[in-house]
Amino acid sequence: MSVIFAKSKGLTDQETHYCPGCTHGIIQRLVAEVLEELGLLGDTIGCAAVGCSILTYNYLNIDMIESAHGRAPAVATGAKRVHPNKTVFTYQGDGDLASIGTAEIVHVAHRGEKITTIFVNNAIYGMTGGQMAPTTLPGQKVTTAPGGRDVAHSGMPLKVSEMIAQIPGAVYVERVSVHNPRAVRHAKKAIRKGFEYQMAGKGFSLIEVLSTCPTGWGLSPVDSLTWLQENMIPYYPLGVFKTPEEAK
Amino acid sequence: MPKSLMKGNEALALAAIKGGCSHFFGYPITPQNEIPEFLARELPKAGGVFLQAESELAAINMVYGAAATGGRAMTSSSSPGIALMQEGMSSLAAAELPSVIVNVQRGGPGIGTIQPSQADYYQMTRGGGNGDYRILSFAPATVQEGAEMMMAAFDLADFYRTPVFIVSDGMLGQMMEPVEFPERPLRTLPEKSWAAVGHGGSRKPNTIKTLVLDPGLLEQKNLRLQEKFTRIAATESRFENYRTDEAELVLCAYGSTARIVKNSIDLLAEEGIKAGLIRPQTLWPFPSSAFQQLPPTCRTILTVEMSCGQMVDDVRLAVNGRLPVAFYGRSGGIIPVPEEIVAHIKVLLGRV
Amino acid sequence: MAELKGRVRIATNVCKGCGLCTVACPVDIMVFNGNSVNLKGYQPPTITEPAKCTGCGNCAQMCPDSALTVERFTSKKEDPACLKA
Amino acid sequence: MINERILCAGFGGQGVMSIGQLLAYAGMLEDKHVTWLPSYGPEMRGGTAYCSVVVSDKPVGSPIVTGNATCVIVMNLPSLLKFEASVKPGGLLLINSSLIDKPVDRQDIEVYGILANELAVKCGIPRAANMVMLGAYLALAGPVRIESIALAFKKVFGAKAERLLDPNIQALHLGAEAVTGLRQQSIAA
Repeated sequence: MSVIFAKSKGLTDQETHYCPGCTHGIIQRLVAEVLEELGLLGDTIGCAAVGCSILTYNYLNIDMIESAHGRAPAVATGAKRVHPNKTVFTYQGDGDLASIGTAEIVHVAHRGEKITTIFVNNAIYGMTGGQMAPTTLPGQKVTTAPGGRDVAHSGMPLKVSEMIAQIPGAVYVERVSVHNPRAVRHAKKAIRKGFEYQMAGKGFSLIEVLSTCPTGWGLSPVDSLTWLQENMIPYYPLGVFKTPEEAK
Repeated sequence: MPKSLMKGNEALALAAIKGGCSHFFGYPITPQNEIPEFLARELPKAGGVFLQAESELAAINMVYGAAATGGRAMTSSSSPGIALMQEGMSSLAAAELPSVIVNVQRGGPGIGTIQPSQADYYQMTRGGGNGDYRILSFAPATVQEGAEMMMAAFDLADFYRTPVFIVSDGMLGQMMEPVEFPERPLRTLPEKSWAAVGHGGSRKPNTIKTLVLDPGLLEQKNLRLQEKFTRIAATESRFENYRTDEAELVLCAYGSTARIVKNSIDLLAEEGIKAGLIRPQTLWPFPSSAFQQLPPTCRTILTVEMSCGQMVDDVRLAVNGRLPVAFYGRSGGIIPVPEEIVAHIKVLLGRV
Repeated sequence: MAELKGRVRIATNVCKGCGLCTVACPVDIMVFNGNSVNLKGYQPPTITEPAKCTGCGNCAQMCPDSALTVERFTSKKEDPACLKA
Repeated sequence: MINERILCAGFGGQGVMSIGQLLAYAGMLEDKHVTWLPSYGPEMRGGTAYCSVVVSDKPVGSPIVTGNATCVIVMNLPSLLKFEASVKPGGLLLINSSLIDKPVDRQDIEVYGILANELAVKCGIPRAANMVMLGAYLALAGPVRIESIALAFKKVFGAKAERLLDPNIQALHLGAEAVTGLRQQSIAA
């Protein structure tokens, strides 16, 4: 008999505050598993952002720093510059990273900071109650765009991976998803690569993970997975946007 | 070490290195640019790290990240840049992260001017950040005093686990004066066992955070912070008295303005008018005790600032109605000259 | 009794009843049957036909709350009685 | 008792900031209290630049010398127009007459015109007109010794500038001689 799946030692015993079916839980578990498997739990400094991701520090069994809204990449920069040999990452949602923190994420990539960013894109502001995010899809109904996102009024959704991949200091950018088991297994590989490239001193890595917000979307958890697959992936195609080889 | 002739900004930068600064993060703004320029050149030679941030927001949060992981980090900026950093100040104070922030004040509000000002007194003592917090604020009046305050700042920050302000202005920053750097006073500093540096598998994870959703717990935290602020207020407030014995008028001024006021007092003395000066060296804690020891001859108080009247509030609180408190100020980047203050004082005292 | 390939254990009180595991299961043995409610008031899934479990781990991959533990049997000697525990 | 309050003004590149720094540095070397304060801002490059220097036996209060100057040194016409009124009664106004031919109206101050550019050319470094003006000031007011300026020169301009020390000192002397002659004339008159 072999245990093929058990809870990671990278996770604490604290139950998450996430709504049922929110895939934040899956993504954080993947981070925990990767750090555990790489033997990095004791040498990692995580930077949590504002939004649903803020309480990450209660769930991951590592030292963590809470960051003001949008500033996790700056906080991580400070930490990495003090501890160049430690593993430093940010865990940010789309409101945090793609709206209030766009300058910070662009410039952490621009400087080629040797950190890893886990970018959770669920196309909405979850924690504050379902407002429009820069990543909200055209026509998607949210509390601050009750008629659906009007692109003539609010612009098209921001494609963060495509944008960051253009920046020379970014060495690895991939968009993954967690809408089915296969996608989850692949997402873990991508997250692992992001940390391995950091350990190898390559530069900045960003892994964008398409995620669900059943509560904000007004869908059941299971229907949310389908919605992600049918609506988000066509606009946010999965794949690798930058590799260290291309960055050279 | 022999004396050097240095700009106030450069002396602050060198003093930061001598005070044990390990990391500087900042964003260019006049009139403080000599600080980052000096540190970009000299801090790496001393084994430290200089990094230019993309904004003041990023700079203060880099300081936050570095301080959270045990670094001795600082930033410097000028008024509008400090305004942008206020979110970070509140976070630093809440997370109790030792750090040093220099404000070389310029005229405001808004973008204002690059000329000297003291209109950030509220910003430095009340803060633009949210919540109940206080930040130890040193206000040097000479290049030498700035260097000494800066050399002590990092240790004080570590000792109290708190951010520390150095409040300068465009005049002090740009002027050159002789300065010497004494040995840094020894202070036993606590271990940073709270820092997020990786738990190494040997302890529970450290978390640096400011979010406390439970009102009861947040109130407890606030009360604990207030206890610390009370302790700082009791031990760190500083002021200088200048010719206050037998003064019929006591002036109150800090920083650059205090230098000018001293000239005014000397000019008045030549005419037989006895005036003195209380010069706060810390803006928070405000040296209220200085106003408990006023000479019996004192009839009135005059606060002079390069602002439209900010510190005067604290002077009124300290005097608490026992004597009239008047105000004279210039703003917009105008530095008052000794003679105009003398003229104002004569009117005030009915000696025209 | 058929040879057991895998086994899933559910930490029922951790479960939030989201059901992501139910659609991940390739043999459709994880279902909500309305028979139980946990301490938090959520309805954890029930494994209807344990013998069909292949030990693939898909259900655990999709669980946001790490409530599932999955074992796979490589030998006939494992005691299927444990399943009831 | 010394309490010199000097204002040096000219256009950017004329070295008014430098002579102010030399003076302050030399004062420091002689254990005097000194301050140097530049004008700063958009006018720094190209336009009018000026600095205030105080050399005193007692601690310096205000470092700003925009009024009540014991001496104003002007290197170009806009500076004269701006700062002529800043000289206190009985004070000195030193004018670079190579570039300024406007007569000065004030009768309550001592005014000296110095052909600074021409004298600088004589030393082989045309850019040393500022040093000529400084030399003139030292001769008239003398808060610090020329030897102290020479020591300060290395500190202010660095080791690389040391080869320029001798001609610069020569410029100081030429400036000093120029005004010594003028002062004797004015006394004789």
